[in-house]
Amino acid sequence: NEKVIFGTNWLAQAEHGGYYQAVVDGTYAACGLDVTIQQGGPQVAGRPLLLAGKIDFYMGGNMQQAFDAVAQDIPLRVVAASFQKEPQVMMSHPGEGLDKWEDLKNADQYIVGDEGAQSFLLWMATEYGFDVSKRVPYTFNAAPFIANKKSIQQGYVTSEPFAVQKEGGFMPNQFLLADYGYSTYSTTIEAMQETIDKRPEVVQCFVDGSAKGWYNYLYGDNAAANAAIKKDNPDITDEQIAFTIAQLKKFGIVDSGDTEKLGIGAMTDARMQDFYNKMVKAKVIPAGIDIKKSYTLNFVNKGVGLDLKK
Amino acid sequence: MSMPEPSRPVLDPEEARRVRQQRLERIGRWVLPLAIMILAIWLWDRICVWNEIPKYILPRPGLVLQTLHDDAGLLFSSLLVTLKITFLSLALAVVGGVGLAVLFAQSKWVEMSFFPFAIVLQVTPIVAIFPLINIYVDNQTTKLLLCAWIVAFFPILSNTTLGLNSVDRNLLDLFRLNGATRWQQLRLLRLPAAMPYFLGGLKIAGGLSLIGAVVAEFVAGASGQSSGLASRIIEAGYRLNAPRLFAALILISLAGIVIFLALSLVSNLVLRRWHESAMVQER
Amino acid sequence: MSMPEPSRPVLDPEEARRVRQQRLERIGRWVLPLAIMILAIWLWDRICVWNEIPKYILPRPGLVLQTLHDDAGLLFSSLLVTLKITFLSLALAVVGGVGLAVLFAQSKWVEMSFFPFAIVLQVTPIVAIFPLINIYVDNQTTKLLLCAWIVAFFPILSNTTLGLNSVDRNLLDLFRLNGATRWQQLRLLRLPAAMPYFLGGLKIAGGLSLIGAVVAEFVAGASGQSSGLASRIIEAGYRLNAPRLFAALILISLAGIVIFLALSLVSNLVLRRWHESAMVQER
Amino acid sequence: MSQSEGMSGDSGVPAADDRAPLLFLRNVSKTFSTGTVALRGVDMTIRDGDFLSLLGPSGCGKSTALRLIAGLSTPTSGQIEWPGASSRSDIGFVFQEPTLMPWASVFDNVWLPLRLRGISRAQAQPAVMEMLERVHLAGFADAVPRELSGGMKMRVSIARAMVTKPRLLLMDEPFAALDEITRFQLNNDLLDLWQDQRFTVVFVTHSVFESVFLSNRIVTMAARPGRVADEMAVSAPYPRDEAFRTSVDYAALCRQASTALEAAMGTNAEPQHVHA
Amino acid sequence: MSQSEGMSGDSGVPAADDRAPLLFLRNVSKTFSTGTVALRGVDMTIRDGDFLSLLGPSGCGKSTALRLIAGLSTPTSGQIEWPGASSRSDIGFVFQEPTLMPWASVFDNVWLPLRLRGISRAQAQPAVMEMLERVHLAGFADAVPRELSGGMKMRVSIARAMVTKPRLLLMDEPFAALDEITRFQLNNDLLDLWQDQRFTVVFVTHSVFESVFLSNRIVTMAARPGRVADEMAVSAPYPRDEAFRTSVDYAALCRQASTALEAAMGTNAEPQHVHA
Ligand SMILES: Nc1ncnc2c1ncn2[C@@H]1O[C@H](COP(=O)(O)OP(=O)(O)OP(=O)(O)O)[C@@H](O)[C@H]1O
Ligand SMILES: Nc1ncnc2c1ncn2[C@@H]1O[C@H](COP(=O)(O)OP(=O)(O)OP(=O)(O)O)[C@@H](O)[C@H]1O
Ligand SMILES: [Mg+2]
Ligand SMILES: [Mg+2]
Repeated sequence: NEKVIFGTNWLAQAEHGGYYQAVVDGTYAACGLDVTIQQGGPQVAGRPLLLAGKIDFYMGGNMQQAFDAVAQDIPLRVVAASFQKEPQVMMSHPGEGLDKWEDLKNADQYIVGDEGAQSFLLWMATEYGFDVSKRVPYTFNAAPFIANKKSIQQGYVTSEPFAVQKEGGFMPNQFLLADYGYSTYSTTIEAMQETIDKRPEVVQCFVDGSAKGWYNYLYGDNAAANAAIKKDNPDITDEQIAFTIAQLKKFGIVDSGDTEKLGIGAMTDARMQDFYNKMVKAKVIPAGIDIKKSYTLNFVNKGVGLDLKK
Repeated sequence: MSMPEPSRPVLDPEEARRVRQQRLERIGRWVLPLAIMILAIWLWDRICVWNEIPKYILPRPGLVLQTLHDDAGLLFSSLLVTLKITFLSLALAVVGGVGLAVLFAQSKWVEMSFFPFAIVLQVTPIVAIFPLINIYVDNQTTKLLLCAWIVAFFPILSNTTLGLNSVDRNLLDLFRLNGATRWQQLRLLRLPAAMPYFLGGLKIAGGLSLIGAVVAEFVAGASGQSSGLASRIIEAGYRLNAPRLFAALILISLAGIVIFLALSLVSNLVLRRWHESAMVQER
Repeated sequence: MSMPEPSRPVLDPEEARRVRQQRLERIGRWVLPLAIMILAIWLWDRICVWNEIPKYILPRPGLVLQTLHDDAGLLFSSLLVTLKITFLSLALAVVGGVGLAVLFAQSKWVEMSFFPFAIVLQVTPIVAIFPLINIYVDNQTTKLLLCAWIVAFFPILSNTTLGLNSVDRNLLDLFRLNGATRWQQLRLLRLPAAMPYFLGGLKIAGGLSLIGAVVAEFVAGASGQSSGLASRIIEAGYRLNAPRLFAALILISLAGIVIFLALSLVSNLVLRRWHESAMVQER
Repeated sequence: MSQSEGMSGDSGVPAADDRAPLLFLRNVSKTFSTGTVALRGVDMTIRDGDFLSLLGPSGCGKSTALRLIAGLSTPTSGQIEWPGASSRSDIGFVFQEPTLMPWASVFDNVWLPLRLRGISRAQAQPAVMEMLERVHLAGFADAVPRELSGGMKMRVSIARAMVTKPRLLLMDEPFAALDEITRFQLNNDLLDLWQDQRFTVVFVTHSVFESVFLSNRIVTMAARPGRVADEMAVSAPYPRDEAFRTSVDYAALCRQASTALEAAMGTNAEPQHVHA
Repeated sequence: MSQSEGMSGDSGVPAADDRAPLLFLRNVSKTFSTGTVALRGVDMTIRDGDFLSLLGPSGCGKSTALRLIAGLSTPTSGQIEWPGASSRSDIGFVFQEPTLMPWASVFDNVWLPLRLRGISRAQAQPAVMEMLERVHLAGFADAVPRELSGGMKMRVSIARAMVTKPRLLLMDEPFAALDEITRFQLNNDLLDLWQDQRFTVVFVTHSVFESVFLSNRIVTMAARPGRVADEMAVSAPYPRDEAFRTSVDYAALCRQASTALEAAMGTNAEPQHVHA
């Protein structure tokens, strides 16, 4: 079996469940891949490893960086989108006058990480009038948010609300950016053009395997995958995993919209163009990029794994 | 004018004061730092209570201690991982720092030519160049060591260079007069003379290599079971498990203090017989 | 036995050699470092070419230079922001480091009691305690300064403490004999004697406060226009704009080298007249 | 105690036993932690206005004794008593090594004791410059120590010790590094000053001639363990001048002191120290 | 040049002008960057086997002259020539200050010059211990410098300079910190050794007596600018002993040297230096 390394952009967690599932239940192996998952972390920059050919696939955050890569002349392509919706939410304290999306911009502080400040915050500023100078960095610790009732904070719908509820004792308001027009795909699978050209079968196997993995993880027996996740990241709890899976399903992060017909991983030119236009308007990304170079639809939209959904 | 009675041992007041002071000092030397430490912890506790600081922001010391006890297995095995990197990188920093300093001491040319590179290493943020390291270095431990080393070696280099140049000029003349080779001059004169400076640099580097090990792990990430305290801190922060986060921080602090004390002890033992900074003044 | 001819000025071979060497040295002092630097840059370029390293991983120096030129406005205004924090935090580190060292020099008790806190500050990862700082400090500049200060103050503290304790014992006796107050002893004896050590610590802290300013910005972030080089690096990294990232890194390195040279100059000026490390040996 | 108390005769110097004792050394011993017994059972009385010379072989504890007297060191056993209790704080000390502040100019080094007593640079200027003149270094006021010769450094140290006009002057081989002519000059200067101002001097020297010329009492010490071997009074009247230096009395006294010193060195016990 | 060359008479010392010159100082001047003229126009010839004393007031450039001869310093103008070219590397130097390595034991300090010539501790042991015996410090072989008295440190420095039995021995006031009896002993020791082994000595001293007792030539220097004021031969035959010390000849020679020194100091130019 061909050895393949997939780099994630965070410590192992249920958001990576599909891939772990495909590793532990032999889905990748079935089409000839021996996949190793190399977990990332908050300060770990994994993408350069992909660029240097040290890993074969990388878990991208959203489409924006794929567009950036085209702008920088980097032969990097998104081959599948595991998440149909960006799971990014903005959270606020209930009952503090920040209960509506339109009010969020009035918060004292926006606690947003470096990547967010380079992407969706800029979009929120253009589209909804947020004030970027109120941003303070998010160091992946929600204490400052809990402490400051007038602040809002970014978070993954699958995890931060859980931590806030557990330690802060309240369930924060959650505003899924995707619901307000942040139309990017998320948790993509990125590969170098060279891999696509020279080893298309490997890419196809990985994309298909991942899709099947996600179906199995969400709708089948995911105990072994969770065990693998916990092995890589001993700090994670069952409670947290359960919460994540519930949220993924509740918000239709992985499986909603186009995937009903095209299968998990689906992407369409229309969505891509829509997101790009929004980003150009927000001046996040310059106009004139040939975004077709940033992704390929060759490996997705084939309905793989639809049969696994019970 | 009254003559002092010669029969009873007369302690003049100054002398008596000094003896008292000495006795006090011997006790105070250990009791006072402990007392202050306890006071600080008590203050921490009071601040938490007075300001009603919730435990997910700043847990009370009792809770942290409790966590330290409950999570001992996890935390101490992580501490060991971190300490391993710390000591290895400190050793490398000593070798690298002293080695470079010796090289630089050979000639002003060499120093002027290569010191800039040392400064570049010192001021380059690891976070920024880690991707490069990550690409070209395969072994995880090597990556961590490299990062921690970059953080720790400069004080040793800088202080040792200073020390090697702070040699008594008359002694240098003496060596020259006796036709000492460069190597003899270095080994018998410059290195011993640089000792106090080197050991000063070592004390700085001790803490830096610890923080270097932690930062390296922050940046490089670590996988699976063998992860050090940095991973514990990140994860605990992410999960808002403040007590564990602070327990980990306290372990790091304690490790730092112990390393510093150990290096101070070494320094004292080495210099006790001749250097002012470590000599016990006989009076 | 032949007598030397007294008429023509006889330069014995050793003397001639020395004169030649001196002349060479004066030229080499500036030419050689530059040559080595150019060589290093050339090597960098060759390595990129030989190994066919794509520009988005390690751009060739020419491209970086080009970017430095093209993005000059953006980068230099960021450099200014970073330098502002650097110098402020270096100033604070001097005040804090020397202040604490002076405090510690007052008595072994004080030193033993409070040094542990200094070590705790040194070894605590800023990333981990930033949330706390973030909650209790409002002003952005204050946050940055605090972070950079924590990184930079320790070498000054440690070296100055060492220096304050490295005073000639006979001079101390002289002061005692003349009934010097603590303050006089400090100002007229201990502080001047500690100068070489302090200046050594300062040279280490110079680089550290620069890296501290960068790290602080990494952690504390920056908003809007007033962002420093760290933000540029993060942004360039995120945007996969490697040439700009390296241009920023090179600016940081250059700043580090300039700071070091400036502090070395200060050190030499202060010590030139009396300390071995800076004295020009008259021969 | 007033300075005129106990004056006798026209020699200008009070008789030894009339004058008030300034300090007693009572059975003083000093053992260093290395095991070297620097002093054992030293008894000595120093009277107000004494010019007492300590004579003895190298390593016999002269410097140690001076440090004990100054309070810079404490005896391992025995006591040092100051019945008057007044002068303890008013001591000038010329260390055996120059002990100058390397970063300070000659002027600043000499100014130091005055500065520590709160006297400003301007106020100190006349006194400092006068002392520098005396030691022939007025032209080097702005030099730093490393620009001076060995003898010049020592002269700075002498000037520094005397600039405060202390009640008790402890001098550890102050003139050893000086040529004979400068030495004679400074000897005379010191004697003049002493006769004028009636301070007390404890003077360590290796020169029998110097000790006889200067002092009213000579204590000879023996080495290992350091102890007092002999004490002699130099009864010659003050002022002493070049005539005294060439007198028969002087020669006889020198011979007597030399003999005492030789005797002290003859009784040299076995070297005594504990180094493995 | 062979050592037997030019021997004359039974004094054991070759006549001054017969012996081969070891080095010439030709119109040597030394000005420091501070502006101090330490030496101006010094001409001097040192012959193989000379025992030459430099006598002169403090600060007249004696130490500077020794450093120039040793090659530790270079003249601002003028030349130092070694016609034989052989001995330049074989110099023993007793600095004015002890200049010991503070971290090394007395033994290691004395061993140093041998060690630098590749001689192991065991091989060096007899020579080192013999030198330590000579300076009466055999019992302190394991002490470190700060545990020694001033005179003891200087004796270690003397032992170190002589342990290699150098061809040229430069001594800068080696015995100034020693009591007279030890000093006499070491004077005799040094003379014996010199007569035995025929090395060359340039000896800086402040003691007219010492210079007359030891040397075959005395060069008197004057200060500011430092220059040669007078040169006298001490024609008394070697070996010299206690009898010589009490002879009429000796007294006359001492008087002659004293006069020369006084004359040198009388011609003292104005202090000369440039400090703002
Ligand atoms: N490094 C220096 N820089 C400036 N001036 C110096 C330096 N060394 C010596 N001098 C000056 O040179 C002159 C001669 O100094 P030198 O040490 O040779 O005197 P010396 O004859 O040995 O005196 P002494 O008997 O006091 O040791 C002095 O005036 C001194 O101030
Ligand atoms: N700090 C010390 N530690 C150990 N031993 C010491 C110390 N200081 C002095 N000694 C020893 O004490 C003895 C007396 O020393 P001291 O300096 O008093 O002699 P001294 O009479 O002044 O000699 P000199 O004429 O050579 O200066 C010496 O044997 C010396 O080795
Ligand atoms: Mg002494
Ligand atoms: Mg001299």
